[in-house]
Amino acid sequence: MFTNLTAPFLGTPTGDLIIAAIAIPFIASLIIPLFYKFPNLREAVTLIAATLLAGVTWSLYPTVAAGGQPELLVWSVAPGLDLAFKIEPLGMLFGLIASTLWVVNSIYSIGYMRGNDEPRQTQFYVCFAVAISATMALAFSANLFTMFLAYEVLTLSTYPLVTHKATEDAMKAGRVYLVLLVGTSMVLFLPAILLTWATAGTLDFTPGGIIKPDALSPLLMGGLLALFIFGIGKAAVMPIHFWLPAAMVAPTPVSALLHAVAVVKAGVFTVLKVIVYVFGIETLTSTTANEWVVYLASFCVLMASIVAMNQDNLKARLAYSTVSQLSYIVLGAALATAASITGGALHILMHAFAKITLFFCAGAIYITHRKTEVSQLDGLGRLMPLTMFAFLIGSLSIIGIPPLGGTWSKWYLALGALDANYQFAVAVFMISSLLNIAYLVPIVARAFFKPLPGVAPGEKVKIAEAPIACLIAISITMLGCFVTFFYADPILDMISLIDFTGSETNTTAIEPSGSTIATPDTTAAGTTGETPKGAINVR
Amino acid sequence: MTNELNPGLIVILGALLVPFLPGRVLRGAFMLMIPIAAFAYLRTLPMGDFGQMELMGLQLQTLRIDKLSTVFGTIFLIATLLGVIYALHLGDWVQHTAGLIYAGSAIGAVFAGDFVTLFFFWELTAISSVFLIWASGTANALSAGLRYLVIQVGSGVILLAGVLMHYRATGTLTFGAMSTETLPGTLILIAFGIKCAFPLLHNWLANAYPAATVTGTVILSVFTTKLAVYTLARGYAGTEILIPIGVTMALFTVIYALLENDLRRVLAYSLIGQLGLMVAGIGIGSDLAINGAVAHAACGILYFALLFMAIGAVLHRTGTAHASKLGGLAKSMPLTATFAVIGALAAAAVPFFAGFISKALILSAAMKAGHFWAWAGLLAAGAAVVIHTAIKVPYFAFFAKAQGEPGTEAPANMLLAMGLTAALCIGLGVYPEALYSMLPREVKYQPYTTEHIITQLQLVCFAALAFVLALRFGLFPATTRATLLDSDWFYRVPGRHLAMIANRFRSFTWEVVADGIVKGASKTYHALYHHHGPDGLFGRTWPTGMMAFWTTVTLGAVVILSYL
Amino acid sequence: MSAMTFLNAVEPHLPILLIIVPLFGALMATFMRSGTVAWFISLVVSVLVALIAWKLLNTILSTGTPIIYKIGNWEAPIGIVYKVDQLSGFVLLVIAAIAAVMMPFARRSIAAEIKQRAQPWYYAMYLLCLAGLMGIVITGDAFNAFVFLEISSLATYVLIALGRHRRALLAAYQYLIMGTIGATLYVIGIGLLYVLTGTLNFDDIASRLGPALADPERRNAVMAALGFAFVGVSLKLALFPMHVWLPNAYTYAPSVATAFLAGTATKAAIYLLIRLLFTVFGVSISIETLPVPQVLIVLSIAAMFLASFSAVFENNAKRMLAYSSIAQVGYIMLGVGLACLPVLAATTDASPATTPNNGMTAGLVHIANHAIMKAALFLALGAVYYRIGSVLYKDIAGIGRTMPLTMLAFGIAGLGLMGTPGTAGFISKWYLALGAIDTGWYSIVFLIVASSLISLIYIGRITEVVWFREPSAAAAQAKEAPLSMLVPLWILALLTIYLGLDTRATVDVAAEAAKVLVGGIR
Amino acid sequence: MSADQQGHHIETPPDKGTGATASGASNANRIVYGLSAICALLVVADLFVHKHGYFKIEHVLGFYAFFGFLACTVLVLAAKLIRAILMRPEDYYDK
Repeated sequence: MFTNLTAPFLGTPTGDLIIAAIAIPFIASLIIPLFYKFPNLREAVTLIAATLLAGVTWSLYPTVAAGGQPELLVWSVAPGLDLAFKIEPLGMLFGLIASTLWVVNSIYSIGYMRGNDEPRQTQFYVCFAVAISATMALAFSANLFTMFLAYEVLTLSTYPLVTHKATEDAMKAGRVYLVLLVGTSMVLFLPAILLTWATAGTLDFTPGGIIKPDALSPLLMGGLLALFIFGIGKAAVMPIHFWLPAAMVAPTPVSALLHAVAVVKAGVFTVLKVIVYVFGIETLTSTTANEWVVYLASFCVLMASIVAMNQDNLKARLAYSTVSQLSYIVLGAALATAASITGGALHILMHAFAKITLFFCAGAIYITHRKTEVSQLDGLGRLMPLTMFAFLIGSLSIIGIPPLGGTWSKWYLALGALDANYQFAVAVFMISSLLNIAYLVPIVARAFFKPLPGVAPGEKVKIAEAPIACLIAISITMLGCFVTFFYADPILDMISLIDFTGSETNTTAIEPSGSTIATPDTTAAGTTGETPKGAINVR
Repeated sequence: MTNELNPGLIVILGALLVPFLPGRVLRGAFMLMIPIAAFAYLRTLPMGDFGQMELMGLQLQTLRIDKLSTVFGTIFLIATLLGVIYALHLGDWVQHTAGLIYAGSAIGAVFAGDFVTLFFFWELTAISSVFLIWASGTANALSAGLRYLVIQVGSGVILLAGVLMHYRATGTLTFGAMSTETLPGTLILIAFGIKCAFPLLHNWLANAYPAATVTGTVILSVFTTKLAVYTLARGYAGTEILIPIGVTMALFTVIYALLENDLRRVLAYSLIGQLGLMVAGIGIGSDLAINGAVAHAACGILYFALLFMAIGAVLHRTGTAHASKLGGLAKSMPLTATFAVIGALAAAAVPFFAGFISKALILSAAMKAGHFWAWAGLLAAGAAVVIHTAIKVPYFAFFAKAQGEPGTEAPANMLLAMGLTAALCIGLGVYPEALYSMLPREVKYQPYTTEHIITQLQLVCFAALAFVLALRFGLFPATTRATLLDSDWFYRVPGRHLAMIANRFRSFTWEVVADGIVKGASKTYHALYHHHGPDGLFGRTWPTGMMAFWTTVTLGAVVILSYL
Repeated sequence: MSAMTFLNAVEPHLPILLIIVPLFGALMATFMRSGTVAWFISLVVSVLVALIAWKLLNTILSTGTPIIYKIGNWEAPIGIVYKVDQLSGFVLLVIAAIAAVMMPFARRSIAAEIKQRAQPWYYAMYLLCLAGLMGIVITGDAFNAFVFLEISSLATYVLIALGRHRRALLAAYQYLIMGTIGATLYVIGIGLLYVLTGTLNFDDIASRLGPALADPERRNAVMAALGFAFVGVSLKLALFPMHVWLPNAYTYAPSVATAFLAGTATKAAIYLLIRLLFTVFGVSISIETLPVPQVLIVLSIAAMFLASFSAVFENNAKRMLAYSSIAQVGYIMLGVGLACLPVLAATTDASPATTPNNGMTAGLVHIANHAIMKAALFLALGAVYYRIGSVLYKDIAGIGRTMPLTMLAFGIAGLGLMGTPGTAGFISKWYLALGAIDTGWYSIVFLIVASSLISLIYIGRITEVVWFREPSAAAAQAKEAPLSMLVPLWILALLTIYLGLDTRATVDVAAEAAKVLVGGIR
Repeated sequence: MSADQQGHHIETPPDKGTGATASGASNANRIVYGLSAICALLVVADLFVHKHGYFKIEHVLGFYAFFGFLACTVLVLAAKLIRAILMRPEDYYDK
């Protein structure tokens, strides 16, 4: 009966590492409940798992940086539905970010959850580990099916985290979260995958894309792209963004790692992968199916910032800021040039460090002083100088001020906009920077320079900072904002290994070091075999 | 590597240590050492391009030493030292650190050889300087600082956009002469223009400087605008459009400087006017003109710093800098008054004071290049400076009839800073070669000719006469506490209304849409519940007969359909 | 006689044993006094039946040819023939496996829900029903199928009537009426066929219908026959709008009976319909002459939505799942309907004749997947009922805290029902949607996913109730279900995941069956 | 706030301001006369200076003196006029 029962399990060293990356957090999630009576042991499990995971992902990095793309076909579920993993540069980057920040976030979580005396901490750590496992699987997925699977598991495993407080509000938010994320993925993303399968006959992420420019009518091509863009609800493109502010009822570590890094980045990462490896940037630019996404994403970038300005609740403001920043990446993907996608990928990294810092700060403020609204933060900088300083640094990175990482992503995104001949998108990035100032910087100004209520201006106040675990985490991510400015070159090198055209032999400009990437002239419809005109130097 | 470090970074790194130093004395000594060390280091650097490095695939040239950068770097370092001395009495490490980072980044920007490094320091000046404004702690300072920051960073992002386009078009990042023919060139000019307070882009200066702290304003007055002058001199020398821009700056600010009541604001407008002179000089573009612009920037730094210091001391002691509340302080603050007068004389370009030796270069250049109207305009503005800055500021602060409390003499460190600055103002006036030898272009110029001295004295004295007579006959506009409309009106009144209306419209549509969705959803819910709920058609238990009936209906339908 | 030779001797008779063993078991159970002994008989019989079904399917898959078993060695037109091909083998195994897996669960549940006296009676009826279902699937004779249909239905009426709730009787009565109507319609249909063709053997009818249809005078009779048989069987499988007997029947039957019926009874009827449409009437008649596909598709989609909405508003968990079953039957029938439509130009490179029909594959796969998931869900509720005696939302609120393992299994099966990737439900949905794409009906793709969104809502609602509400008084007192209940439950729950990740057991077999059934269409 | 509004009314009386250096009106007059004398001297000095000016107008006797005076007067008067247009209450933007 089961003639093909021998599993096509290609056990290679890197393959084992891939499995380990997904299995470590998952196994941790099984071990954590055993120690529910011993919080120290329980947290130790989380920390050990996080460290191990980071070690595993980092040990994969040299291979990918050297141009290798470890692959692993775990299982063939059905024809076209392979459970397979393949680490290409984008996935490696995302995996590194998520796994590394999990370590930091775990430290922070310990401080936060204990400092706040939260109930159901075991459940919290279990779900968190599962979510990370799903994130890793998503990062390393080799095809749309595996990605979709991981995407759904990620949604479901974070639902209990969103509803952690179990209040009526939390339940309501959880409903919005679940219905919007699962709903869009089922109603739009899944049909998109189906259509892709029906059109291309494969779901594998393939350099240069799998959908040929003439495979679909222009209308269908745009429609398919729309299914993906809106179906990937985690990317929070308006109007599918409501879940993100709603999800802010979750404890802050969840907001910090999941709703500023893992979950939302999984969304935009998926968008990037779809654009690069499913459509292929040539297909998109030659059919101009991406045009409307450029406008939509631009609108989201600005609109979400404006909405953010009107939020008094700190976490809500940060959430809308995230919506805006995610649209940067979507915009980078939609511009569909090598540089813009590089910028988008870099922004996944840069925004991760900056936003997680901001959320850490918001959480620190909450557990130490029970302040949740921006208008309550007067003079708080005197009580929490380190926290508010970190908040400033995170804000500046988001604005894109050197020497902070956010500069580079903006640089490459804007370069990409120029390459794609969308000058207005450059303006969008620039105006958005100013809007970022308008909603982030006043928080710092208020905290440092407004008088503390009930305290005379000159009077000495006792510093009341967050628990030390929180401070450590905050400091690490804050420093990360700097480090990613000065030492992001390896990341760039790795991203530049992406083969955008899918015809390696064609693009002779690719050097082993990946210092240049050539894409055929966007208007030349990319006839293969022809030396690309107007080769674009990304670097 | 060690000799490829940008001197600006030395200052910045030093600044970062400041908060961690205990005790005011140690901290003060360390802060004094910072600009001195940087200056000593700068002296050891040979001319040339250094600090090549590759960052994120971009070829950077982080250190460029040539005459133009050296003269600005030197004067910036001197001003840093003076600023540090002036602020020594402060216990607030935030201001010290911010001020030093600000100075360091301006110095770094001057020595930047490429656009990315320039952009790096350009933004850093914006971010660090805003703390000097916020440190006042008033509501006004917070909002003015925020507006300042937005505009400054706005300049940065426009610069970034221009640089990106430039990079894409030419493939190079080297910061050299630019053209305004192209979009990137224009964008970069606008970016520089914002920091240089071009007309209509200038109001951030007049708003923010008077809102800053006493010491902050002094530091602020030095760097941002002069950095912009430097970049213009490097990138846009000889760009004709700068001439009318410069003349406009010089002239329109006269009105505001005459009318303003807040003396720091008077000085701010006056500063813009003097910038106009430099901008026009750069626009003229001849060797003489460029030298003039650079020299005037150097002198302007000194005498405006001195004037801001003096008024700052007054503010420090009396709590106000409004002309209508001051007066008669010459008795209680004689030294400050003296220094203020020296600054005023330098500003008025009286012979043997700093302003004289630099302004002459620009006017001569305008004359030689045959720009008659520009020359006349600058000359008129120069005459007006005598009134609104050289006479009005010291007069209302120190010599007019006292309107408020008498102060006490400024703290020693302030006096020391003022004294040193005053000495430099006179020194340069007396011995211009010290400055001339540093100027970027090779031109011989002798300011001290009889003709020049006489004509300049005529101009100054008759301007003074005009002031005296105007005052005498009640024609001089009264100094009143008031708000003068300026270009910020556009975004502070109609702009804000527009934003509010847009926001109201947004929230209105939002509500309508959200309302629609909620209502629609609730309607759907109720309709569905009506039909599918436990008591609904599809949810309740049907009588057996009805079941049979529907079975029959289906059978009938299928059979009938079969025959169709 | 060694075991080996015994097996060899028995092997040719496996098809008839499939019927005889449960019938004999039922007879034995009837005479038992003790429920436990009757249960044990049922357990042995069920496992035996499942093993036989497994053996049969394996044989077919390895040989590739159907097994034909002639009862008493009489040839087809006269005697009754049992025929096991890929399709029937598949459905047999699904039904038998479900029946076997839930037996360990039954003992405690039945002991708690049914009076001591009636317990052997329950097991007898249970085995009788199993025999009937097996018979429906295995027989190759139209009238024999009717007989088995009636056997299983009668047993079912009793099973339902044994429910503890007083409304169980009414529900059984209604089902009795409706079931009889359905059986009557079916018998009228095959009666007409017999008149037209002179035979009751499926294959023979199929081969003789062609000439009958060509004759204009007899053409109408063929259509009427199809219409009657179609509606009759549709009623049994609860196709919308003939589903209304089902919610009450499922709600008030004993828990194990509900799980058993939900997993198997409708599936056997679905099998019979597929058999009629594709084997008996054949593709040319059912599809090209009659509007069967259109009717099926419209009614299926109506079921998917209208029943799902009712499930959303239900406050009785069993009833909610009953409505969900109607919707899920809609899925299966939609797949069958799509299989009837012509497939557009091949979208993949493989030649159409060798690619199985996706719609039919989806329908068949979902027969298995839905049986497993729904059985798991009902079993979980059975465990809850065993502990707290109610499955109303207000009573099971917060029960996740006291019965976490039970409710976790419930949650997993629920995810399967939603079609979450990684679960069996996703595989069904995937092939169903592919089937829709194949026919060019893109709009159906969206209807499919939209309806699974509704299932997200009703599953989400009950999840919220059991996990996040404050426990009700009863739920707070509850204890985790006993191991005998947890094991079958978790076997099914894990199967839900396993079959979502390894589809060789379902999709490959279903695709084979689909190829045999629909191969001629393309 | 009230202090500010009071400040709003404090104006420097322009007519009395001339001699406001505590020395009274005579002192002011002395300044006027002294300044006038210096000015006159400077114009006379103009006669003895050889001019190299590039523009013809520069060679007019006392051009710089005249120009300085005129420019200042015009600008002061212009300012006085424009004052009426630009002047707003101090709390104008805070409303």
